[in-house]
Amino acid sequence: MLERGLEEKTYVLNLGPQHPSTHGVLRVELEMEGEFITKADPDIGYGHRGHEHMAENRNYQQFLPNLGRVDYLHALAYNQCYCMAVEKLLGLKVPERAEFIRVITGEMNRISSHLLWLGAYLLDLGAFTPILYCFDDREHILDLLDRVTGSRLTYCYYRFGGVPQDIDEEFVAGTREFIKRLRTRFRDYDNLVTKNVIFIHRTRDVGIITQEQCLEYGLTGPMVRGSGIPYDIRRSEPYSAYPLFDFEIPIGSKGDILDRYLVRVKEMEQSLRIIEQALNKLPEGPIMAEKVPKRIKPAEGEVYAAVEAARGEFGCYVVSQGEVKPYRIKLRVPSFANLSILPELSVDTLVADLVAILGSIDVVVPEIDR
Amino acid sequence: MEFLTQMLGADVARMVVGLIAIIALVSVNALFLIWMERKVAAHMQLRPGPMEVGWHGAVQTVADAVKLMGKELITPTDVDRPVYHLAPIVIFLPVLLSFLVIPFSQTLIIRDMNVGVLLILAFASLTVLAILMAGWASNNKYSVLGAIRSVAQTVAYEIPLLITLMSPILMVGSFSLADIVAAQERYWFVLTQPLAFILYIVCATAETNRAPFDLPEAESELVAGFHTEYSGMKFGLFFLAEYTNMFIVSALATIFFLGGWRGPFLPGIFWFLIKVYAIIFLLMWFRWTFPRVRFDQLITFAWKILIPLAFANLLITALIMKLR
Amino acid sequence: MINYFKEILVGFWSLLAGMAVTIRYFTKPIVTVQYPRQKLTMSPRYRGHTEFVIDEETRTHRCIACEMCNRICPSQLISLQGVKVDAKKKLPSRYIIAYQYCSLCGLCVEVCPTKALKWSDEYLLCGFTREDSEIDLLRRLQDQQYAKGWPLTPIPRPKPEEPAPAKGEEVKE
Amino acid sequence: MLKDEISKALAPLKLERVEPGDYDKTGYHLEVDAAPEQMPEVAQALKSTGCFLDSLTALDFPEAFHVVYHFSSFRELCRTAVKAKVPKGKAAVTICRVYPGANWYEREVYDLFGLKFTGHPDLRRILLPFDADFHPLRKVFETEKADA
Repeated sequence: MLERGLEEKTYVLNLGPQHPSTHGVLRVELEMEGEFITKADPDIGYGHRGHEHMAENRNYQQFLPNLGRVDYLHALAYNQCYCMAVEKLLGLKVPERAEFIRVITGEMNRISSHLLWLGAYLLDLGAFTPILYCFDDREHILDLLDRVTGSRLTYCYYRFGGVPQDIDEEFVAGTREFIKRLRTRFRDYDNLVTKNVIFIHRTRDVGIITQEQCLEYGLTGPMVRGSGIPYDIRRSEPYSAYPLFDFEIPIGSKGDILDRYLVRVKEMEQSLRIIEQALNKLPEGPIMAEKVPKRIKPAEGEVYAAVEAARGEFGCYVVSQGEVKPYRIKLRVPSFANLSILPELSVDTLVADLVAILGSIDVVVPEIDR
Repeated sequence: MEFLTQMLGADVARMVVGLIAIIALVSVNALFLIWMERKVAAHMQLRPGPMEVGWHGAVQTVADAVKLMGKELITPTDVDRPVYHLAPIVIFLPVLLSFLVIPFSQTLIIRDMNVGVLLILAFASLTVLAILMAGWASNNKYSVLGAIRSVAQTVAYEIPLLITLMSPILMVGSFSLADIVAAQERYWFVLTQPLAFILYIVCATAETNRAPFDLPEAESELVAGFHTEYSGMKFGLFFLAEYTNMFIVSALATIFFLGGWRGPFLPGIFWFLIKVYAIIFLLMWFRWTFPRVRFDQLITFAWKILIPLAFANLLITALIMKLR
Repeated sequence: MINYFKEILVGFWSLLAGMAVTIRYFTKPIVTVQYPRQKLTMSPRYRGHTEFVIDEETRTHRCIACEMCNRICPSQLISLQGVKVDAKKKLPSRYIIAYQYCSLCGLCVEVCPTKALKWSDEYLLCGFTREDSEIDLLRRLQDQQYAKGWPLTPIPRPKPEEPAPAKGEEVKE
Repeated sequence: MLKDEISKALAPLKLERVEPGDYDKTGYHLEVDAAPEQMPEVAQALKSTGCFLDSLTALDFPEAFHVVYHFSSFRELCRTAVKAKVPKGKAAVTICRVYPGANWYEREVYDLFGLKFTGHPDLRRILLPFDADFHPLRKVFETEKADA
């Protein structure tokens, strides 16, 4: 290898599939000149489990647990999107309390996802300690969600027409306490990470995504918001109970990694605001729609529903032929589109920058592979 | 002892006993430092660290060392065999020799040389040779990248390191470490040379390849850098050398800026070790707080900030010395 | 020139601020749990494997072997056999879940018409073979009844080819 | 309204069908049917109105593949679904000159359905191994056969 490398100008470096910072089994084939990258080619599919094919062979309810395994970090948003799609097909109206519960738990899940991202991203940049603090906070969210949903990671909680189990007083009290706690912890994150001169130098002006590129590649989520486009499905295509809450869409200016980082951190604060408002306004009432058929058999038709997941737009495209099994379910996952810009972003950067850029995209590889 | 003295002469006997003592110190020190690093990291991260083997996991590193020794030494195919096998030894020897001139207390010094500082710095530069050997011979792209980074880094950081140390040397007028400690009778040099102290700590962190300057082994980019392909005790030697290196740079900091073995009540050796471990704690504290800098930023930092500041510091020191 | 020094000073200060955070946490008590030594209390809805609800009145399970759970299970991991004990009543003679395939979705618990299933709060589950994770709910029920000193629910046999083992033997694993 | 803008931009292409969708039922504001050869122009027209490619997938019907393109916009909520019917044995036309992001989507459709895209610069398998000899989302594909 080395002998040949001496004659040629460039060499090939395999980043992954087993590499500390590819976050799962992602392989990026790099063509390098010294420490500079001339070409990057992500190779995905190591974790392909055929979720879409599974969907065609199961009935509608049986596909529910799969959604928690597509993006295990923000599983509840995926649950919600699929439920929304099928509810649209069936014409079900979800009671308000159930929508509130969905918003509260979904936003908690979003915070936990962002917290994990923050920690893991700092790990990519070489800081070990923040991830443990993030996990400490995240653990509180998991404990709270455990009380409601029964599981800690691959949630399968929402059902067609509502949620199966109600939240209790203890959960509400615990969540309020958690909101208070996390707000004080943000100060520590600020001091430890956001203001850190090394962190700023590592992230500023690196991996800039222009608005034009956002459009061309169909990026969504914090990727576009970091570039200054205030696109958030919670606001632009209001679903569930989101129109009832007051929250801001944080945007960046330059579109570099630092902007994306700041967008995510501010998003956590906004999520806390949403949860707080939802807890204050939490209505009484049923948690399940009245006429949910025991046997889900939607009429012929197709539907596309989208939610704002932690990584961007998650869309669920369900085609029904009037049978108990869906004809086709396409999962539009945000990481897939977000990762597809990596080859363009990584040209003429250092390996260290590539790791930083890859981390800032916040990919969840099982979601890409499906 | 006496037998040895008669046979070899006092000087050589002193060297032999000293060397044995050094090897013992190096192993015990590394075992302790690894345990300390784990504990410091753990408590900063709100977890207990090793707790199972011995009191608070104190013997955990011994268990790990036994495991490392028991492991098979895998030699990957297509490595440059002689160089590959030699590298762990080359990295370990200079580290060992540096101890010869370190004054642990007023009397506890194996050989007081009038060029002690230069000796240590010269040996310290040898480490980079070993790293380059390891990286190149491993026939692994990650290792080569790590090695190349290491060379550039050491070249960039030895200059400010030396210039920084010149200021206290200028004040003392001697390269002998014992003399430098002796000169700090009234006050520690950290009081008169605070900038030099800070610069030295920064350079020392880079010199020992510790975070935030641990680019040769940046695990999020280069997996394990230059020692990716090493296993068993060969890896163990790299590890040992890293922690011993930490001890040496901290010992230098202690000697130059914190008054060496000087201190009230306790015998000199205790004060010396307390100060050394305090500096090591500082280095560990850095590692578990900061993200890693990027390679080009590292070099820029050395040439644009450290070297000018070190020069400025040296000039001002020289000026004051001249005026006094 | 001023900017140069200002940048250095601001950067230096930010590093000190970061160090202040870590040293503060250094002195704080630890938050982790020493895994096998400390036991956790699971939340009431914790999803372990499924088990039978023991009815306080009848002191036995409520399963009527309707196979609703079997049909809805996404992974088809429930092997359930019912046997008619009289003209109307059907009881399970075999209810084994292959827990290694379970995705903890909770559909079987929700679909059950008699609310015969619930989650156990067992979380220390590990084994050396695949068979270790196959859980026989009827036996588990008997174990629980035995622990409480209640009469054991006999496991009906569809058509016994061999004489059914005595009750005492069934409890012992 | 973006919906009208898009309709206007699509008008010169003389597409099979351009009509508003029933948003409450399907989640679309605009439903478009186009011939596969027209897709690059359709994509160009949509891009000129500021839409981005949301998702691209195919449906396997007995007589033809329906390639379904979902477009959306950052500016205003307007989901457009474009369908192109590609008869079995024919190939679709790539739009990745217009939207580079379509590159991976088209590779995915090729991978899972075996539907080729003419003009695609790099039509390789993306999720499955490169040496796989099946296309799992075709309706004729049977899981058991692949396992064996």
